[in-house]
Formats: sequence, C-alpha cells, structure tokens
Amino acid sequence: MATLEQVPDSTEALRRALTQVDPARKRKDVVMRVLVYLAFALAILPLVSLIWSVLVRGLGRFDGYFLLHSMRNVFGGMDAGGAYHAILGTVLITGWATLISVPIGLLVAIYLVEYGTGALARAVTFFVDVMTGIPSIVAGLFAFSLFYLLVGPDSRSGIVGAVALAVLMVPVVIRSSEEMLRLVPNELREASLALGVPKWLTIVRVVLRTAVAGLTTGVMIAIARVIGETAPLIITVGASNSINNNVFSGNMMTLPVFVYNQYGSGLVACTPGDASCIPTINYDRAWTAALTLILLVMLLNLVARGVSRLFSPKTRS
Amino acid sequence: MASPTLTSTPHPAAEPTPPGASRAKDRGMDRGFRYLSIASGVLILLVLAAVAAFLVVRALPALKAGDAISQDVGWIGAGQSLWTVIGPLVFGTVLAAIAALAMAVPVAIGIALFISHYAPRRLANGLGYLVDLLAAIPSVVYGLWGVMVLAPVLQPVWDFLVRWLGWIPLFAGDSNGNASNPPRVLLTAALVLAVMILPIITAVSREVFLQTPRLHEEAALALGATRWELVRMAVLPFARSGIVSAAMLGLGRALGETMAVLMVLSPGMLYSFKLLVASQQQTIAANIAAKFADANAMGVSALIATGLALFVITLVVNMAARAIVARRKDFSGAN
Amino acid sequence: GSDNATGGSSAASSSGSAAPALSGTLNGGGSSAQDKAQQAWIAGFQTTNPDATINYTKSDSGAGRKGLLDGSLAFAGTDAALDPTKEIATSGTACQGGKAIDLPVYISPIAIAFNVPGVTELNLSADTVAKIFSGAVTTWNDPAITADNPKATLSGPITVVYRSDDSGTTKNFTDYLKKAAPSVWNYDVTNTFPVTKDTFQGQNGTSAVVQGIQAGTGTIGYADASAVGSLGKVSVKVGSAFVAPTAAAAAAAVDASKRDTDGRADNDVAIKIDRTTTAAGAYPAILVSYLGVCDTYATAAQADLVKGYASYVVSSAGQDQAAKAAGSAPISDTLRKDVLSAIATIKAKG
Amino acid sequence: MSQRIDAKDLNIYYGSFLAVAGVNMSIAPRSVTALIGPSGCGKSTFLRTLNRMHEVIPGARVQGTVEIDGVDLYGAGVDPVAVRRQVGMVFQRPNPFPTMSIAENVLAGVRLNNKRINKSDANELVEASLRGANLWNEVKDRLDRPGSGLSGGQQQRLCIARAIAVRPQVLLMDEPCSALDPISTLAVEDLIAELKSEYTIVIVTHNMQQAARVSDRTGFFNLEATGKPGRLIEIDETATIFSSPREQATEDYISGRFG
Amino acid sequence: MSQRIDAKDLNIYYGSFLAVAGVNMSIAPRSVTALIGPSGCGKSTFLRTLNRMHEVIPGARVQGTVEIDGVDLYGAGVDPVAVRRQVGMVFQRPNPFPTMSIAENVLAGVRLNNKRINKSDANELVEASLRGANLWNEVKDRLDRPGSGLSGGQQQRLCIARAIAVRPQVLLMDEPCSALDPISTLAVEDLIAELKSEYTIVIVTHNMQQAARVSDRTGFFNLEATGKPGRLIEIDETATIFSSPREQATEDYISGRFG
Ligand SMILES: Nc1ncnc2c1ncn2[C@@H]1O[C@H](COP(=O)(O)OP(=O)(O)OP(=O)(O)O)[C@@H](O)[C@H]1O
Ligand SMILES: Nc1ncnc2c1ncn2[C@@H]1O[C@H](COP(=O)(O)OP(=O)(O)OP(=O)(O)O)[C@@H](O)[C@H]1O
Ligand SMILES: [Mg+2]
Ligand SMILES: [Mg+2]
Repeated sequence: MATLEQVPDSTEALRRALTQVDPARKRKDVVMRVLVYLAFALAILPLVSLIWSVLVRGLGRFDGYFLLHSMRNVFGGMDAGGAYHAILGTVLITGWATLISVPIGLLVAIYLVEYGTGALARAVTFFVDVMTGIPSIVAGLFAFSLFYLLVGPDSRSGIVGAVALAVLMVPVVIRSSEEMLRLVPNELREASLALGVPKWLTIVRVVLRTAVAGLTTGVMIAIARVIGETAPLIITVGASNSINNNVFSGNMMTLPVFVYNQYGSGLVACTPGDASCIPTINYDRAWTAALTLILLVMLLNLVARGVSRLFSPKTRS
Repeated sequence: MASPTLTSTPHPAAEPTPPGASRAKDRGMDRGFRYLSIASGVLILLVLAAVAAFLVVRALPALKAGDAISQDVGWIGAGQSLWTVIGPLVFGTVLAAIAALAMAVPVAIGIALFISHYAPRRLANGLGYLVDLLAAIPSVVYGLWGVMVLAPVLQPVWDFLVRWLGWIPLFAGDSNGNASNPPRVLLTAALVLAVMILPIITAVSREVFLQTPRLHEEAALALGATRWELVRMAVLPFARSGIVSAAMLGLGRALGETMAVLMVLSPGMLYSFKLLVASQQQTIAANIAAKFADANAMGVSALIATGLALFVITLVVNMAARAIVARRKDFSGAN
Repeated sequence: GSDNATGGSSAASSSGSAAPALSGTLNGGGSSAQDKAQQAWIAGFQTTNPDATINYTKSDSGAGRKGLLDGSLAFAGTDAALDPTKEIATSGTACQGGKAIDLPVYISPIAIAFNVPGVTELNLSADTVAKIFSGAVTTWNDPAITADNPKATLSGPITVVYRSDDSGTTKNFTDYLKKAAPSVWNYDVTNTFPVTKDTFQGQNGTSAVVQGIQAGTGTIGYADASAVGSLGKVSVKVGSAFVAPTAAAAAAAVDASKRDTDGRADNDVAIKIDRTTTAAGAYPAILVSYLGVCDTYATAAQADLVKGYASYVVSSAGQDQAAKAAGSAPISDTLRKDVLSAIATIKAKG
Repeated sequence: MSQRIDAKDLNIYYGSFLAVAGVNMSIAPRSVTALIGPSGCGKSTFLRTLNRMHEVIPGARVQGTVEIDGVDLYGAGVDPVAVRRQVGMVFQRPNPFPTMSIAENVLAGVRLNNKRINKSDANELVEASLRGANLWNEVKDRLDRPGSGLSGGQQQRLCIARAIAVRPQVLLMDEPCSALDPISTLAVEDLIAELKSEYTIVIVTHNMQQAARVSDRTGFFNLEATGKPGRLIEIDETATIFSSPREQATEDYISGRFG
Repeated sequence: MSQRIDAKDLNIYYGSFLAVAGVNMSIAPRSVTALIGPSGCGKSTFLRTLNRMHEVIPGARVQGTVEIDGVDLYGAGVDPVAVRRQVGMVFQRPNPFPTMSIAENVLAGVRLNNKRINKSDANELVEASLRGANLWNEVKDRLDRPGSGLSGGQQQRLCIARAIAVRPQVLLMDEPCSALDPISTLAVEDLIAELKSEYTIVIVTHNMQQAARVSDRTGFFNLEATGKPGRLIEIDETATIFSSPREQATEDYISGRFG
C-alpha cells in the first residue's frame, strides 16, 4: 500500500490533489487526441481533393446542352456532345433494378422481422449478409451468364444490367428495411393487435406506415450504392452514343460507363491551328459526367432526406 | 355511438366465435401475406444458389480444359493452365486488399473515435455525414481521380520510399532502383482502395463505439480516467470484435473493387511483393473487366472461373466477419 | 434530350447525295485503333442517313472478330486480317452460308512515342527500337541512342509502356520489330506484348498507354499515331534516312506492299505489309486495319446497310473524314477500286 | 357491456419455460381487479393471456382455460382477432400511433380493419370515446393534431379512448400509470373509477397505494425464486389483502420487506 | 479518509433546461446521507454534480459551488479527472469491465496512475479492497475469472471494491440496490453500514425502507410538475423525516400518496 499516493491531510493537500493529474497521463491524452484529430483530417483530405478536382474540371462543360444532348455523331475533338443518353440509361437501368429489388427486399425484410423464426430465418439472415459481399463484377457475370442461357450471345440490353444491379441492391434493401422495421416499437404492433386488427393489416397499415420514412431512406441508400456501378454494366449493357430508351433491346449508355469510356478515349490529336478541335475534350466530358453522377447521387440523398422528413412520424413531445 | 358497424356487435355469448365472411377473408389474407413473405425469403436463397450455380456451370469448360486453354485464351501463356494464372491473380487480389486494409483501418478507427468520442456532438453528425459522402462517390470517379490527380502527387512520395526504405522488400525498386514512373503501382491502387473502404470501416466501427455501454464509460470516468484512458479501458475492449468485422467488411469490398484498380494499376501476373513497381500484380476483378470484352467462349469461361474464385474468397471473408460478431440482439423486444 | 448533338440538320446535309437514305441499326465493334476513325465515319454516315444508327463498341480486334464470327456483331474492326483457315473457314454459320471477308479501310502509322523532358525529336534505328523494347537498352544515355541523336541531352532510366491487353497494334508492332530487326528481336509475333521486365509498364488500351507515357518521365511506348497527341514521336531509320510517322509515310509503305492472296478469295482484300522496305519516305511500322464483314446477310436491309456504310467508309469523303479525325492515311485509289468491287459482292441470303 | 372472467388451472409458458403456474381466478363483471407482486412474477404474462395477446410472442403458449361468460377463449374455432376486439388492452407506456392524428387514433380500431364508417358516425364515436376517457375537453380543439404531441397522461387516456372505441367487454391495463407523473396518474385513476360502471377491468400495478385506491379486489402474485414459475398467492377483497392477508408472503410484500 | 461536502445555491442544467434548482446542503464526514424523491426529480442529477460526472453529458452545466472541505470542485484549476479520484461513484446497475478479471477490475482505477504497481502490492490492494467490500471470501479462489461471471449482488460489491481501491474521500451511490435481489440488497446495505466509518457516503434510493435502514440523514427532492426544476424540499435526521417531516409534500410522498 506504500505505493499509493499520499492521503491529503489538509485543505492545501486536497487542493493539490484536485488540481494535479500525472503529467505523463495528461501528455498521453493529448498525444492521442492529436492523433485522432489527425486521422480525421487525413480522411477529409482526399474527399476535399476529389470534390475539388471534379468541380474544377467538370464545371466548365456542365450546362443545359451537356445534360440534354447525346453523343450521336460526335467524334474527334469536336466541341459538342453531352451525356443525356447516359443519364437516361442510368435512370432507366437503376429504375428497373429498383423495381425488381424493392418488392423482394421489402417482403424478405417483413418475413425476417414479422414472421421469421427457426432455421429458414437464420439461413436467410446469414445468406443476405453473404450476398452483401458479392463483388459487383461477379453480379455482372451472373446476369450475363443468365441471359446468355436465356437469350443467346447477343443478350446485351438494359434489363440485363438491371438484373445485375438488382442482385447488388437486394441485400442492401433487406438490411436497411429490416433495421427500420425493427425500429418500429413492438408497442405499436401490440396496440394494433389488441384492437382486433389482423396481423397482415397491422403490418401494412401500422408497421410499414410508421417505418415508411426509414424505408425510403434505405431504398435511396441502396440506389446510391449501385448507381455508380461500372464494371457489371460494361459486361451486361455495353455502350452506345445514341439515345436508347428501350431497356429490353440494344446497348445503352450509362453515366459511369460514359465516364470510363471518355477517359478511355484519351487525348485527341488535333491538327495544329484547328480552333474547333479541343485536345482534352474527352477528359473534360469525363469529369463533367463524373460531376453529373455525383450530383445525381447527392440529389437522391436530398430527396431521401426530404421524403424522410415528410413521412416521419411526429416524435413524442 | 350510432355507427352501424359498432352497434351490430353481437351478443356476448355468441361473440368469441363470430363466423362472418370478413373474418374468413382476413384469415385468408393473413395466410397469403405470410406465404408471400416466406416465399421471398426462399427466393433470396435461390438467387444466391443460382449465382453460384451459373458461375460453376460457365466456369467448367475452362476448368476442364487443362493447358489446352492457352490456345484459346491470349492472356494465358503457352503451356499454362487456368490454375497457373489463378494463383497470381488471387495473390494480387489479396495483396492489394490487405495493403488497402493496412492503410485504412488505423485511420478509420481514428475517424470513428473522433466522431463518437472526441468531436462535439453537434459537429459529429455533420462530420459523420461528410465521411458517408465518401461512400456515395462512384468508384469510377475514384478511378478517374486516382489516375489523374492522386498518382502525380504520389510519385515523389514513392520515390522517397524506395530511396530510404528500399531495403524492405515491399518497397524495393525496379532493376534500376527506382519507383515506377508513372506510379501505376499496387500501392497507388491500394491507396485509392483504402480511401474507398474508409467510409464502410468507419461507419461500422463508429456504430460499435457508440454502442459502448454508458455504464462502462461512466465506470471508467468515475475512476478518474482521462478521455484516452476511457477509450482504452471501456471503448476499445468492448469494440474489438466489431472492429475486426468492420475490417473484414472493408476487406470484402476491397477484394471485389474493379474500376479503381482497372484504371490505376499497370497489370502483371507475378507473385511479387513489390508494391512500388509496375506490371507486377493484377486483381481478379480488374482482370475480368479488362479482358471480358475481347474474350471468346473459352476466354469468358476462364474469366468466370476467376470470378468464381473471387466469389469464394469474398464469401469466406464475409462469413468470417459475420461469425466473429454474433449478430446484435433484436432491438424490438417489448415488455 | 436530343440525339442532335452537333446541331446539324439532316435535310441540309443529305441534299448532296442522290442515293435514297438507309435506315436500321448496325452493331459493330473491335479494334480500338480504328475507334476515332469509326466515330468520324459513323457521324458522317448518320448525317446523310439520319434514320440509320451505327454502334461501334471499342474493345479490341480479337473481340471484333469474335463478335463477327458468333453473329453478335454485323461488322468488325480488326487490325489483322481474318485468318483464312481458322476464322474464315468457320464463318459459315454467322454469315448465313457465305463467308467473312476483309476490307482494308484504315491505314495508320504506329507511333513510337516518348516523354523525355526537353527532347522533342528522337531518331532511332530499328535495331535500337528493338533493343529498347526487349529491355537490352535501359537508359536514355545508352550509346545506341546517343549515336543517332548527337544534339539531344538524354539521361535517366527508360520506362517502356506497352499494351497489356490483346491488341492488333501490338501484333503489327512486334511484326515490324521481328522483320526489321531480326537479329535483336527474338520473340514471336503475338497480340500480347511478349516481354515482361520490372522497368516496363503494361497499360490496358491505347489511350491508357498514351496516358502512361505522358504521366511518366523517361517513358517510351507504341500506339496508333492518331492517339498520341502532342507527345514526341520517334523517327525510324528506313534505308539511310529517318522517317517520321506521318500519313504520307504510311501511305508510301502500303504502296510498297503487295496483296496477300494466300488461300483468300478474290473479294477478301488483305495486305501483306513489307516491313523491310527501303522506299524513300515510307514508314513501315504501320497498321492496316480492316472492316471485317460477311458477304451474305440475313436480310436485304441489313446487307444494304452494310454495303452503304462500307462504301461510305472507303469513299474519299470517308477517308478524308478519318484523316481529319484520326490522322490516318487515306487509301490509294487503286486499293479503293479493289475494295469497292469486294463490297459489291455483299448480298442478302437466298 | 361487461363480462365475468374465469381462469382455470392456467399454466403459461414461454417456449419450455413455465412462467406462471396453476392460476385459478374469477373476476366479477363491472369490478376492478388489481394484480400486484414483485417484478418478474408473471403479472403481465397472466394479463396478456386474457385477450390472447400472449400468443403474439413467438413460442408462447397456454394450458388450461380462460372463459368469458362461459365461452373458452382458447376453444377450437375461436379467432384471436375477434377475442381482442372483445377484450381491450392498455399498455404500460402510452402508445398512440405516431403517424395518426388524435381523432384517427381513436378511430384506429375501426379504420385499421378497413371498415367503412361515415363521417358523422365517426365524429360521434370520437367524441363519445374521448368523453369516456375524460379527454374530450382537453383535446377537442386539436383533433387533427398528432396524438404524440400530448402529454404522457393525455396520451395514456387517448389510448384508453382508443381501446373503448371498439366497445370491448373487458378492459385490461398493464401498469397504465407507471410512466406518468402524479397528476396524470390521478386523472387516470379517476377515469378507472368511472369506467368500472360499464366495463370489467383488470389492472396490473406495482404501486400498492394505487391498488388500494382503485380496486375492489386485489390478487397477489409471487415467485419463490428466479427460474421458478410465478403463482397467484392469494386474491381477496382489497381491504382484506391490505389489512389482514392470509399469507405471510403477502404481508411481507405489502409491508415493503422485499420487491 | 472522509470529507465534509457543502453544496451552495446549486442550479443544474441540461442545456437550457434547468433540471435542479437552488440546492443548499451540507453533508458531514463519516455519515450516510440518503436522497429520496419521485422519479425525475433530479436525485441522480444532483449526485453526479458531486464528482463532476454531470459534465460528461453534452450540454450539461452547473451554477453555484460544491465544496469539499472548503475547496470548490468547480473552481479554477480543478481537474475533473482528479476530482473523480477523490469522489468515487457506484452506479445503479453493476458495471464491472467485462473484459477484465476480478482482480483487474479492482485494480482498474489504480493502474491508471500507477502503471508499475508491483505484484505483491497489487495483491495486497486487491485483497484489502475486496475485504472492504465484503466480497473476499466469495471470490478469493477465482480472482482471475471474468468479473461478469458473478451474480448481480457480487458484481455490485465488486464495483464498490473497485471504487474504494483508489481510496477516495467520498463515495456516491446511485440506487446501488435497485437491480438486486433481496439477499444481495442486504449484503450491500450491511457493507454501507461498515464503510461509513471510513467514508462520507451519499446514496440515492427509491426504496424508503432502505433509506430508513441505512442512512443517518435523509434529503427529500420533489418537483412541482414536469418541466419544472426539481428542488430539495427538506433534509433532516432520517428518523425525523420519516416520523415528523416539516413539509406536507414529504409526508405525502413517504406515505405513498404519489410516486
Ligand atoms: N418474451 C418473453 N420470453 C421469455 N420469457 C419471458 C418473456 N417475457 C417475460 N418472460 C419471463 O416471464 C416471467 C414473468 O414476466 P412478466 O413480464 O410477466 O413479469 P411481471 O410480473 O409483469 O414483471 P414486471 O413487474 O417487471 O412487469 C419472467 O421470468 C420473465 O423473465
Ligand atoms: N441526459 C439528460 N439530458 C437532458 N435531460 C435529462 C438528462 N438526464 C436527466 N434529465 C432530466 O433531468 C431531470 C432529472 O432527472 P434525474 O435522472 O436526475 O432524476 P432522478 O430523480 O434520478 O429520477 P429516477 O428516480 O427516475 O432515477 C428529469 O427531468 C430528466 O428528464
Ligand atoms: Mg410487467
Ligand atoms: Mg436516477
């Protein structure tokens, strides 16, 4: 017991005991605090650099023309062309993926939260987790193989891409919906059941209604997760310079693939003195399309927040 | 109180068993709804089985072809079989992912601690959102940024590493004793990957840190612990398994990431630990994306076989991640 | 949204042509070397035929030929002519009982581009090029290089940038090295670049190669001349002079070469490039890229569309368009005559 | 409007765990019965078997019979959904539906069942139920505001209004005041005294003073040790229980010696 | 080892919400003071200001002074980390560190300041603290087993051992028995009686019998209505409070009329 610090026996000693902490401990606390702050700064650095690059390099061509025109008949260093066809393709394909994955995902979540017990529920939970980890390119290969068997070699079309994206979306939708449904207090279910409301109506009219804000947010998160997918779309949808609004036939362009292709097109060899030719036009379009893509994702985020605010139950006072 | 539906409440003695048509319909709906949701659960299992099955079926020709495959598939050298190329691909994939993980985990833990235990509450939410924003940026944009903005910045750093730390095999230079120029090397790709997986690791660990029981935190504080001692005593021990699973999730992501690697890394098919030399390693996902367009039937089969390998690796990693952390208890218990 | 990105009006541009406008969709793909020219051709063709849509998916020659032979593409862009025994012989199913043929449409020099600070011109002999690309010469101040470039200040290590994917550019380039520097270059002619060294960097696709050369210092690589932009280009020793990779020099090399008739039908126009020519002003490291098409299509509409498109591609208007967009060499009038008569044989099934 | 309840030899299980054993209890119509006992002795569990809410918990099941006016609730062909319309329930924490207005909350039992009800009937029903729950005057000006904006005590009375809007025979209350402040508690206690004239009421409370104030009869549950099932130790007139209980355990409990 | 505590004109805030207002209280050394009052009246809040644990909650702050032997805890230069070493605390629910063994738990606070405490000193300290917490005999054979393997009452005494191992001046306890069974409760109450000879103890309890049993003086907190601040209504000898309180509210509360 001799190692313990002295017991203060006077007010002075007590005052000392209350004002002094071992300097070594203080130092360590400060060092760790600095490290933690540093880690955060370190993470913000790439984010800022990335946003800055995209803004600086992408804003130049970001205008109505870019958003409303395709790349049809655009070649070389022409100061023309836009991403309308790619935006359309992205919206259509992601839309279809959403259409496929949300009902399935929601029903599975309902199953897990409201009905699931026993081995099946455990298996579903486990394999949904496993599915979260499927690499996107593998999902692309899966959709490609599936349609290859169904349709033959010339199977590239928007819907194949939508299926690939749906495989990636479903587990995210399930996870987030499950979480949201579990957040609905059991008290509300019981209140409804105790009023003599059958279970399915309780689920539809009370549980889903209460959770709708969270559910929308979850779906938006899932969309944001797949809207930037590139590799599976290269495999399943291909690319096109023209507008194609039929997801069931023909190549389509999507924004991420557009970014990749424009980057891949590289510099243009302009004849010296040709003012109408911009050597870096392809990179410029790539950055602008990247900006468009990021804005689209942020827009989704904003919509999600708005919807969530609109539908969320008024919290207790 | 004159509502007809209510005044028609039957006489008590008869009541507990009202046969009415609407009750029967409700029961039918109840059962139908239940079956529908169970069927969806089964569907999920089927989809996953289908993914595995399709991959296996389409991969079989390449797996069975032996070294005859090199005649059909350009990127498999003469006399080699699929197995001899899957090895380096798996190696490259794992190496890139681990390098990314090694860089991302400490930083992610720092960020998560910052948000959960250091930043003022009001700031923390906004900052958390900012980090989540990193997750929302499409990977192709990361690729673009990595190759056009980040890589030039990294060149002098990599040169420095080779010059002063070249004696460590990982940082060895090429046969001229330099870091490759331009730096289309594994460490660059891994750094981009690290930035990409940062948000997911941060998000999961932040969640776990925030769940540290207040009881334990207050116990530490009441014993006179400083902020850091609180973290070390109560937060980190509690969160250990959560951090591991967060890292595993990040690992899974890094293993499967395609575009960033495709755009940043100069590929090679070697078992090489040199992180700063180009054309040494390649990842499975990037290889598929690079080779898929010009693959013939056997080539597609070979690529799908590598995809199968990737599927298995990520499966194992994710399963391990899930197994490490017993799933959180239901939030929803009443009473 | 609008597909009219260039602001042109279809009526105005079709006024010149008397032929009835074609319609329908044609999916082609393959060689990335041809890509820039294809975009130009598609633009020109679609302007005169506003109801027609041509898609060209840039990947590489092998993919184009594969697509043509499995029926998923109506035409292929390929940097090497179809193999008479392996490919043409098996084209019956995809070509409705007919067979696949080659139409040379795009002639382009393969530039050996470099990025060495302060150096804009570089002269190299074929042997030296082969030494660099086989890894025998690793520094810029190697006597083999400085001997030909007395005025340039050269130093530092060489980073070779090559195509890591299968590519016709690689095949033509290694073909050139094997024939022009047989004593140095001991590798086979392949679509895949055969040398791996830790001072070499593989890149996926033409523009990535160019990007790689540009982003590094002391780099050198090969790519279709249309893609290298403002990078320095090596002049190669032909005979006793150094020739730069220009369109005219490439045309001269083609003029000096013969048609390849080994096992090929009359309407299959392939060219046997003479890599060892000493003709004045000829640049032998060229790439002749073909349109691979079938001589028989399932429907008349498709056959007409292919014929229309191919005819436009080889027309002088089409070739000029490509020269402007991609810096390629227009094909000579003699060659055009051969190609047009081959195109005339394309027909519908039955 | 009110019924007699008889529980006979009731054993209540969670899976294989016997939570409450051998309960025999008769509850007279138009009376208030209070259930007291230490935490975990099975008061809530027993209460929930009276309207088959117990079954909602996975694995939960019941042996024995519960009869309402002689009809066994667990008999063949009895639909739990119908039972719950006859036996209403109010929970420990007030749980108005957060997405609904005050009026909608009152009508929830009708509306959620997809029943059509015309506007004037609905208005009448809302007013009658809220008056019945002693809440009308406080909320009549803001019927279309969210129910969650009310104070805790008002919310609890709203839940009672919602429960009586479907005109049940019996009203079960599980610690309805334990989350309320003293003033709200008083309001709810007053309400219970009024409702007694129309409904059979069973109330669980942890507050013995409350049991003494509101109930006609009081039942005491206890459990010997954790892991053992809870049992009904005795049930009698409230006055008797609090002045001269038959069992030692009861006396120990109400004199604060444990719990 | 023990000190006198004086709280003067203490106002305690959560952000802008005044939770407790105008507390004046003097606590004698080597005594047990019990704080009682209905839920939400600010007992825990007040207790936590005595070792600056209150500050841990974001936005929480304090006006007024708390003096220990005349030194203001909230004075300039006083380090909260040091304060908490002098004023130990035991919480409502036992909270041993789950990753540490029993011995490590006891040493947890000591290790912070004194990394290299040698083995025999450590063993001595563990034994002394566990004996002090009346736990030594029960756990001496399994000191290296996890602390979470103990029963609730043992865990709570382990937490007390951990608190006294750093030799504080004062010991604060916030409902230390409310999660415990009667037998464990007794063990802890006995312990409090023993510790009184060395420490100044302040204990919050919702169990009036417990307050009567263990404390020398009892303070009664109350709040007029939700949203209003809690206040110290009266503090006096325990016997006086329970037999003849000065205030009506106190009498109402201890006779179970609310709460
Ligand atoms: N959902 C459940 N699953 C399993 N056991 C349960 C469940 N709910 C309660 N129990 C157990 O049943 C027993 C009785 O619990 P119950 O909630 O009925 O007690 P109670 O008397 O209402 O207690 P309290 O006063 O704390 O509300 C306890 O042992 C409890 O652990
Ligand atoms: N973290 C917090 N933030 C805001 N307000 C709080 C917080 N903790 C407590 N309060 C409020 O302060 C007041 C006093 O709470 P406190 O927990 O001190 O009461 P208590 O007397 O300990 O009650 P109990 O007997 O239930 O433990 C209450 O109105 C409570 O709502
Ligand atoms: Mg209960
Ligand atoms: Mg408290």
